[in-house]
Amino acid sequence: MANNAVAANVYVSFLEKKGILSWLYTTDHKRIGILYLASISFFFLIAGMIALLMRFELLTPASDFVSPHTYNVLFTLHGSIMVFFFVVPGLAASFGNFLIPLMIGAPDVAFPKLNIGSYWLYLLGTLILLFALLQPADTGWTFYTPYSANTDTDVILLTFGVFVLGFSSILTGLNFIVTIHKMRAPGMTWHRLPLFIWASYATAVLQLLATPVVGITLLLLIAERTLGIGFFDPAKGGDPVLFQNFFWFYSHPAVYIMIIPAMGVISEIIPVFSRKPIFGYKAIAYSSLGIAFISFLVWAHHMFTSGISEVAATIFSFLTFLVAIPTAIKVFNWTATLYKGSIELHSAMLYALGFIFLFTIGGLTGVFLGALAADIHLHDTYFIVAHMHYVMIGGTVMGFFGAIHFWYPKWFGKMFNEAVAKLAWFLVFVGFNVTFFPQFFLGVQGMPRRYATYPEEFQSLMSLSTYGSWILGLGVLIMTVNLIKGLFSGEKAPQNPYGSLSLEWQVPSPPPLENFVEIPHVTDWPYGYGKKKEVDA
Amino acid sequence: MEQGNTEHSHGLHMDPAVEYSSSKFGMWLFLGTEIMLFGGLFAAYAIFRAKYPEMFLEQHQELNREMGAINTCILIFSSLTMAIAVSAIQKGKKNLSAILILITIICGLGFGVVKYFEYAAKFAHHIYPDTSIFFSLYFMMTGLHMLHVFIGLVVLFVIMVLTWKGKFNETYSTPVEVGGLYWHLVDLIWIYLFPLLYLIG
Amino acid sequence: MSEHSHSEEHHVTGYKTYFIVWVLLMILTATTVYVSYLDFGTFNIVIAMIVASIKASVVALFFMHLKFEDTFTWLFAIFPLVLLFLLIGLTMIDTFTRVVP
Amino acid sequence: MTWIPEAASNLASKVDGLLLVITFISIFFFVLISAVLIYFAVKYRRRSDDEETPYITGNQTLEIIWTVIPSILLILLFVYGFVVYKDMRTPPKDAVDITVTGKQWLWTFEYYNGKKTLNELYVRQNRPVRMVMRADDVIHSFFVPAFRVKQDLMPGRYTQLWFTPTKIGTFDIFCAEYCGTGHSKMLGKVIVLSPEAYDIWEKGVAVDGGEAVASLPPAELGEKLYKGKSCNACHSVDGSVVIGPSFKGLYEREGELEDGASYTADENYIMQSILEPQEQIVKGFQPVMPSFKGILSDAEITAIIAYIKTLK
Repeated sequence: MANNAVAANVYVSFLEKKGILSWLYTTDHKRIGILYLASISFFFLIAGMIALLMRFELLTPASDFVSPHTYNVLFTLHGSIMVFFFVVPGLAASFGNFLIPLMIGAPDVAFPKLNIGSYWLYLLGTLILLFALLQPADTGWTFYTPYSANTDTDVILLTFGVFVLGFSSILTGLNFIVTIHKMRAPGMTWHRLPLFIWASYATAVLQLLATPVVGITLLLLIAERTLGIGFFDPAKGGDPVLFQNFFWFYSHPAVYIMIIPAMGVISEIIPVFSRKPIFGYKAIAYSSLGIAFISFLVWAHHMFTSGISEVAATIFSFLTFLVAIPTAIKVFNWTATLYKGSIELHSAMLYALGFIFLFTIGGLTGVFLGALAADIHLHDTYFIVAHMHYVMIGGTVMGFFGAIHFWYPKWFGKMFNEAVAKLAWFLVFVGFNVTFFPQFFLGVQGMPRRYATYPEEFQSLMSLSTYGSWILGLGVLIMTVNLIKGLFSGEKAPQNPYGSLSLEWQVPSPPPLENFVEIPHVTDWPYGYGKKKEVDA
Repeated sequence: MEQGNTEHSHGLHMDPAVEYSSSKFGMWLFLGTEIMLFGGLFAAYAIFRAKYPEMFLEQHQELNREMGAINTCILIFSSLTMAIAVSAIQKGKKNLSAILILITIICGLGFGVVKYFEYAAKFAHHIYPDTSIFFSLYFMMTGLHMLHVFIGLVVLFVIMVLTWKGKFNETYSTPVEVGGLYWHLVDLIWIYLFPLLYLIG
Repeated sequence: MSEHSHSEEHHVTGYKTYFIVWVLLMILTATTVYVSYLDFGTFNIVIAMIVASIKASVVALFFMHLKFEDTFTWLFAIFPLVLLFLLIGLTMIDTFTRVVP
Repeated sequence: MTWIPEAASNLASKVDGLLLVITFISIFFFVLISAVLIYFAVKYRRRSDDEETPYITGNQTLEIIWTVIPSILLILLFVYGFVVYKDMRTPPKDAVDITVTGKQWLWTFEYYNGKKTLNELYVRQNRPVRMVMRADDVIHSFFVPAFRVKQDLMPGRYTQLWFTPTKIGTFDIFCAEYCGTGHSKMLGKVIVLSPEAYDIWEKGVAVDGGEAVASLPPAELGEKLYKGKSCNACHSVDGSVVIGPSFKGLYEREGELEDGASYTADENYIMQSILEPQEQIVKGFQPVMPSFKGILSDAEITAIIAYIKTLK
């Protein structure tokens, strides 16, 4: 493992070069990863603050802080920014960019120029968003017609921004698929790939083939507002439910675009901090592909009350239950990996365990929503809000935080304060549960989502949820400060602080310009921990 | 994890063979995206056609079958010249290849001109995208296709100039081939649009 | 397994093959236009789609060299079509089995 | 506060049964996974840095077990959900039709005898009702938590749902599909009457069936109507502009109309605005208000005007 040690005079960190242009014109996947990481984190914090404003408004039943219209704009922005500017690019674009070439033993992605081009497209999308803020839309991030076709607010710019981001996402996915196919180091066979790579691959396929459908759907919505075409307009013979069919054909797979990379992260963190081989490698690897495929076929479970046909509802309900199976397999395998391990509760590991805990709740509450009759009662209530956040925050964001804490030393060559990180984790974990767990009860009691004002009977749980959001916000704040502080005053990170066997830890921290001084020859899988196995020293 | 000794790889660039197969594979992936992009429109077509068969039967008569057929022939011919252009450059015949790409571009422009007259005729008859679902589909499908034709033309123009300048030869012709793939997709989609819009009887 | 282990060959297709393919495409185009003047009822669209699919396959196989590509390229050429059929099929099932009260 | 609203329809108990079964299964698996997780995390915590761990890479039998068991459970749950759903979607032959129209942001109910009510749905206990629903503008969703029923109202076509109310009382109607600024004010009530009370209501003259209402002083009745008929979704009483002009200080206000004419908000102007809202749009506002012709009686309009007069 040690024979890749680099002579000091050859090693140039990829962070060495300074100046804004060296960043904007870079084709280095690690720098592009940082660009995405910075951008998505920025949007995460912005959308998070919007969420805090919303929760503050919801402290009391009446609309006494912002007007209902402003509230509607706020939840539209919160949803759109979180979904399209944070989670969809999210882990895939930031950590995917940083890790894929390092993990498969490649100097860069297959198309480095296309890679920075995708980032510019992302920037263009954010620029459009900025203009869209002049007269922000109030449609919700789902842009349902006919409301989105009729409202006076500026839907066109926002959807166009999302369309541009979609292309950024498609090109990133394309790049990753080709990279994983063509750029693997000698000996890096498919079954020696780290599970994060499998997850990224499944994600990339979804990005490539689902995103264009939302692209054309949003174009049709724009054409509906500008040219007056009527595919979604009942007055012209169109069908608003068709919009929902098209929209969810993308947006359900998009949920998996958001969560599968996080599952990949968990599959990396758990073996390292348990010093155990991952349990059921193939089951986890192929379940990623299984989830990706089935996720194309379950979209209408978002529409059981939308007036779709009973036949379609039944088919989609059945397929929805199928998608739960590979998800369950993953959770069981992660848990089994801990068995007889040597478990270190590093902050990254805490996030990973938190992920399993919260994602299990998110997944199990998904079963309620897949069951037809139960969904009829729960649909469009706070139950959905809670379920969605358990999957997206409890899942994706926990995975994202875990990934940051895990690869931070590698990426930036610095250490953060571990004690503070643990404190932040505790606040995030507690705050999250206090915020969102009561919402399950609100939903069961019938509190509909997207309500600017609400009946007084819901006040106690609603305000509890608001108090929780403050704890959550505090946790995220402490975490952010801790991580930023580490960048400036953190200790220098060793090459492999956790004793990981994966390729990215076998290069210096931060990695050199083209990753490997010599392209490695891979002879084993990256999870060879444990005593039966001779690990070369 | 063993890491053998290979030669020092600083400033490493991709192996040409890997780059070639990556680019081609990447373009095929992109074509998959394009199919799904048009896919939304094809799905809308299937649904509305099944819902309003009379509307489609009646209103497609407004379209000019001859012009559609001519455009089909033009595009298929341009695909032929593009395919030969790829073979030509792979045999090292730069000038032949460049001329064939030029013919392809001229065909593409010809396609655009015919389409312009078709659109003009529609507007003259006061037929617009909001006239009916059928014409919404007609304008959206052919419009999006036209957009792809234009993008293809720009790409082909750049490739032609580079071919002319001798940037490609029998060992390196990846952009010609990849650009060709894109152009064939434009043809491929039209092969479906033509019968769906012009020939429903 | 690793599809890049062997060096990729350039399959240089001869000009003659292309011309044969082109003639075939023109014949098919003529056929589909001719058929459109006859009335077979619903079969018109079926015939038109079959002819279009033959044309598209020929273009893909020969002009686009799919014939000479590896398994993964085939996979990614066919998978979008499968998804497209699922999108159309499942949406159609919804649209045409709705109960009208 | 109970964990779920009172079950007030024939369907509610069936849905609750399903919810309960899924809840138990979920709790079982959640407790199982978290218990194992915590147990492992504590038992196998790292005690020294050179601990040895076994090389376990998987177990075929376990994989099969934890694939097959959840699969069977999930398929059973699917079937259970489907069976209840089938009930929910199959109205009995003897159900009485009520037509529902959703419009930003109020509900209109039309009964078989031509009676119309606004935001208040009157049904008879133990008689199945089929709601035939349609939206006027954008998508709305008719949701009665106590009945466990929900169905979107689409513009351009009809959708349906049915239920048999089993308990006498008043229950919430929510709009569950986001429909714009007044979405959270698009509330209604289902009033389930005993068969006797329902017959009286059906024959009764007063549209909202309350004799008590008639005896109220006009301004108080007006205030009640202001809330009950959804005026409050668009017109504030504190001067803030929601959708329409505020009622605060409206009486005898002077201003300009959209067509440039001027108006004075006297009794006649207010009455005409209620009955023919599109006729005199105040400058700067959208023509979105529905007509209340046939919904409010003359006496009720007078009451609303009386109420507006009190808002100085």
